[in-house]
Amino acid sequence: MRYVVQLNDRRQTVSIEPEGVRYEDEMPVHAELSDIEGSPVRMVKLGTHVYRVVVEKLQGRGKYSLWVDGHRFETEALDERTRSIRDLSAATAGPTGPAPIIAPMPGLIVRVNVSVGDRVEAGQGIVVMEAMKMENELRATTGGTVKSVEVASGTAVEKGALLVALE
Amino acid sequence: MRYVVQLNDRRQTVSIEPEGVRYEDEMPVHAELSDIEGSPVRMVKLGTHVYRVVVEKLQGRGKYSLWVDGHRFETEALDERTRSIRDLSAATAGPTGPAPIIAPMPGLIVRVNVSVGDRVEAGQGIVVMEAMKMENELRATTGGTVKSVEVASGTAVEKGALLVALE
Amino acid sequence: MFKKVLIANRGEIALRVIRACQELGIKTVAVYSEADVRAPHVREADEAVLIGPPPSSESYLRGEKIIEAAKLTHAEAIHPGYGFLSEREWFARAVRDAGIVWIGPPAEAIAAMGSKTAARALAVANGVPVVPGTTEPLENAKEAENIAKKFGYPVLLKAAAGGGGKGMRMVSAPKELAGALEAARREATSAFADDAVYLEKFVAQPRHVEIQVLADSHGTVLSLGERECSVQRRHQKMIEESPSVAVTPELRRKMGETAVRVARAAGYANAGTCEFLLDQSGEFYFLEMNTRLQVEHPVTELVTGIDIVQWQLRIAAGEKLPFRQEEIVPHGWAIECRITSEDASNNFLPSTGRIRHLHLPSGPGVRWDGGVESGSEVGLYYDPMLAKLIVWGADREQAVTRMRRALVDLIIQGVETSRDFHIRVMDDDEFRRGAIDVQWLERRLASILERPPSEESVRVAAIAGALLAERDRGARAVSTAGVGAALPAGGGDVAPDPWTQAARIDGLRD
Amino acid sequence: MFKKVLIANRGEIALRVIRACQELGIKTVAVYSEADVRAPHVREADEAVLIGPPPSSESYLRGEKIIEAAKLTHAEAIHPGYGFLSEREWFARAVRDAGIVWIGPPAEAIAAMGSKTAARALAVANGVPVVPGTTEPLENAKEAENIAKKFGYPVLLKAAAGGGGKGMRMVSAPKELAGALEAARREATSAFADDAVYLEKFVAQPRHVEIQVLADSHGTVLSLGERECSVQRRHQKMIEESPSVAVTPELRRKMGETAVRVARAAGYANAGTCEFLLDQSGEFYFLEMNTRLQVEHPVTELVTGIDIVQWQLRIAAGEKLPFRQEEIVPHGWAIECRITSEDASNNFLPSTGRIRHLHLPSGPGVRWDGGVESGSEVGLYYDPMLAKLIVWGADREQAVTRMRRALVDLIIQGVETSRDFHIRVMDDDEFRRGAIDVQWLERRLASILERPPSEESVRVAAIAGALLAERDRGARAVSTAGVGAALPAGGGDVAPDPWTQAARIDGLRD
Repeated sequence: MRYVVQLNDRRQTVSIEPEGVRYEDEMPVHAELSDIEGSPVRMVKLGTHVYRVVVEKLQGRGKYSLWVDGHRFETEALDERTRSIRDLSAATAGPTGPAPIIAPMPGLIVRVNVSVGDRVEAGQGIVVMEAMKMENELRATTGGTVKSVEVASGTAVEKGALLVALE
Repeated sequence: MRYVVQLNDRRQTVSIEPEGVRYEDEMPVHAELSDIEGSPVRMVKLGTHVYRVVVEKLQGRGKYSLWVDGHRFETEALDERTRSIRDLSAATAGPTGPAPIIAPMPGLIVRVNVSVGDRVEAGQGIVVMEAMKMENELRATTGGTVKSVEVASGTAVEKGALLVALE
Repeated sequence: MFKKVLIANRGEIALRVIRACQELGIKTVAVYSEADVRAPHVREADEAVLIGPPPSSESYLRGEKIIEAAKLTHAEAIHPGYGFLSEREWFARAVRDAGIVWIGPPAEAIAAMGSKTAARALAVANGVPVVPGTTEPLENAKEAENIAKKFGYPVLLKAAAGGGGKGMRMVSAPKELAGALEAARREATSAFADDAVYLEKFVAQPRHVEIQVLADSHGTVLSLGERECSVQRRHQKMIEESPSVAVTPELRRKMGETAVRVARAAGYANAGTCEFLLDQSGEFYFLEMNTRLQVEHPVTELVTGIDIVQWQLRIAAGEKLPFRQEEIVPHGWAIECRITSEDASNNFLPSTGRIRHLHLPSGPGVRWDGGVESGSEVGLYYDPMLAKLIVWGADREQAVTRMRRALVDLIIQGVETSRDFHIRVMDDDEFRRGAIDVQWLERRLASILERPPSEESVRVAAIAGALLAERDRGARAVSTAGVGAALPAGGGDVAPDPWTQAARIDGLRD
Repeated sequence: MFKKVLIANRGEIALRVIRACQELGIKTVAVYSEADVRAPHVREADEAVLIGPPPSSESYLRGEKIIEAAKLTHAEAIHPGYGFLSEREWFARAVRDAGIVWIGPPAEAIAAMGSKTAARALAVANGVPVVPGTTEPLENAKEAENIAKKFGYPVLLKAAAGGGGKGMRMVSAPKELAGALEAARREATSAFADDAVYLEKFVAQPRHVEIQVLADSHGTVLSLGERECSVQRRHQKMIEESPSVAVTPELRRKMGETAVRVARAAGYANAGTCEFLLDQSGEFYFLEMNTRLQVEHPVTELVTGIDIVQWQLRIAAGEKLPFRQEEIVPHGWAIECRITSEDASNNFLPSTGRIRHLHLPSGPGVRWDGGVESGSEVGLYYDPMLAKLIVWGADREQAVTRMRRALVDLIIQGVETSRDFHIRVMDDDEFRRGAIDVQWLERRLASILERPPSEESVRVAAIAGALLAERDRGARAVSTAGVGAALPAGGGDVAPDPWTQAARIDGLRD
């Protein structure tokens, strides 16, 4: 089976073949994957080489958070066919528009720096919220125009709440 | 509910009453028992006093291994009525005879020190077995007469195997 | 020595104090909020008293409830830890008035040093160099602007009662001053119930170097040497070490003597810390004295061999310090990383949740002072510091490589943590050279966070992802026979194919 | 320094060496048997090679397979750990002949010291005091009886290649001699593939005190001070410490010089240990030299600050020891408890199974050198030592109370362990006074094991049992409202009844 593996912003191919596991166009290598009961640690053995990989299964087929040598990889491993179908549907779905500002944790809104209709840049501070006794500035990840402001200073919000929508 | 709790070779009574938990004839005390997810540690709180108890559930109703301050208690907590029934049936069952010598671990028999018909004393070394590269002497826990010898030098045995029966 | 001590704190520092008491044969009383019913510090104590709802203003900051709990349990002394009520003069006084021993400096010394403005004035009066700044809290933005103009920008706003960067703001231009003052006041009020803020000249690229002081009630005041705490983000210390690469034995002696002079002037007893800025030319300026145990006290313990918390208890019980100043020399090197529930890759936003898995690092030279365990709930009510990972090495290089090894060993799942960030810092060339100052992390943060993984790590992650996906498809029995020399040649024993074996074991377990 | 090192061992010592390599930037190669496919030492290495079936005679003792694995992976050096092949002259020689560096003494020094009889002869020739005994292996029982008659009973039979009490027998009377010789031979053959046994006079109530030696290949030989290893059962060390209560600075100097003299006479390099008996009058007798790393090396590391394993690697790579003898003085006190899968309450029978839960002790002064983790399978193929728990304290009392605290913190479920036994030893008055000798534990064992729990512990266990049974009956909602002052008076906030709350949380989880 040939997999296309999305790792953060990179994409690599891995083929699991009778002769071993082939990464990109390398030679196939003998591979083992083994678990420790009750632990998120997996041992990946490639030839004689051993790697300690910490695994967290995420929602969704082939999705994992993986840690290798202290680096975190948000990973989606799909077989080639499924990957192609996904890519096609993503391409035809068109752009999804600028990302809204979402509460990353429960907390209290201290200040909203924008009003409806304001033009914002990626990286600009939009909302200040307090959690764990510290003020945290939430920034826009994409540019856009403020479509709606859902909270005001003093609003208590849950994790995941929509704070400011952009368009 | 009133419990008779067998702890190693002791027996204590504990009543769980609306006013609290009563140990023997003490005054009732406010009690809490709480868990940590995924851990065998339980917190027992009696009044303001806090105790860390490590719990292992054993086969059988009310049976636990408990560790308090590094002491292990083989515990059987039964309500008074069940305890009485058990005690009665144990009393009428009569003596069960001397305990046989059982392999406490898998290993290799090095030597058997007795033959059928020999008289043995409690504490006497009966069988020597090798495990983890060490010779371990298995002793009789009660006196008796050797009824059968099931193994010989060189026999490989599993954990729990009958080695020597006494009568 | 005391028979029973109440610990007016939670988390790792409550456990740290409980362990010190256990080792001295002292019974302990924990206090806890409703959010901490199952917290480790409650379970590890001998007694525990519920003091209120989760918000600290209704529990850990309720001094009168804590004193009641001490009376109820007949505790003879109270250890405040750090944060919460540890530097509140009124609480130290109330404890004393209740006939309970305060494990900390006298209320008078807290009063003298607890406010930064008062501490500065006392330092100046005793010939200790300070950074130019106001000695009185600011009245309003107008006054602040006048003073800032005199010192020249940038200037720093600081909460008088502050600590840990809360209520602190750097201001580069006059137009930012009013807003920053307001924000600092708000944070100061929320964190310390005290909105006094003062202003000082901003020293360029200084190191934050502090001196640990230990004083008994018989007139002995000792310096336990310095800690370098320059690795800070938004004025929050992230990584501390002892000794400092920038401190020579001669400078250590001078700074130590200065700190001892400050402590003596304040009538100090017990453990305390004098914070200094050390500039690039080796000049140092007294900032403030923290009249309590510091978060980062373990690095000093590891290089001096002196258990500061046990000595806090002994000093409060009236014992004399048996050490001579000249005996106290740093031995080896210690580094501490604060493991917080913050997502470094996402602007260090706090993360909450249940810790599903915790694997502690171990082995030579590794110390874990933790406040959580598998199953712990990390909420929003309290500080996001989960634990401190501290290592000792014979020299700084050994300590750094050991810290990296221990960080890789550490696994925390269920909340985002600062672990990966700390690994990247240990890999950073400038950090490894010790070329740090208090602005270093802010300057370097982006390049640290963006440091790409090695191609080998990418390859392993890709293959691991594919193998996991393959297994999750149920293709458990696929055998990928070895190609190349995966097994040693020679020797007639053919082992079962390891992949098959692993798959079989998995099958049995599911 | 080496780029890659192969570790010819398993368990905690393999992990210990891997960690040292990681901290020095050296890549590691593990070898493993089929029983260790998922063992931590395999996973933590950079490479791993399967060398055979579970029995050590078919895997960890197969020197030629290990050398092949080193060649396959291009490892430049082999660290043998302790046990297994660590003191096999032929293996050290075969490694060298294969062009691979041996991280240990030269094969010639192993030959000179590896056999106890040869070591004794060399010691005698160099004026080092020894216990009267044979210098050649015993031919037969008859010869043994003649020699024993000359020395007087009791006498001791010892495997020439031995260590750790394997192949050792104390004999009190002539009639036991033949059987004991046979048993010692059998154990020696099984453990070391060498049936040579010798005989010596038995010294009454001596302490086992050993000197750690470190020698480089440039002529520097240093003593790192003593370890007291008197707490033994059946000649197996259970608890070790450094320094020893019985060793004065003057005696330390004398024993250290003696050990250095022995090492020099043997042309020694790398880490080694000279074992001595120290009698009640302060006389010491050289027993043997262990030409390898010892299990108990961490206690020396903690009091000297010298990382012995890192120095083994550095010495093998040709580095010079930078220390001067007079600088090496013990700082504080360190104790080690060997945590084994043995059931102390049942004659220390080995216990096997899967470790279902492992909670590591942590906090100040605690070091865990482990070889297992939650999920590990403990089998019968190898030594029952699971891990070593080591603590450091400023003095012996602090170390003992800290060890007790750490032992109580430690939880291992799934196999029986020696943990509870160690707690009882820490509670023992004689141990606390340091009134120990090599027979101490055998004399004291029964009273240690039979020490009853406190009435408070019995009460808590009884109540815990009843509460657990009540909960298991499904009576989850029973509220046992507080009687007496379970909650602090004062304060208007009424918390939910904690029992109800705990029960509710339980209910949600099930």
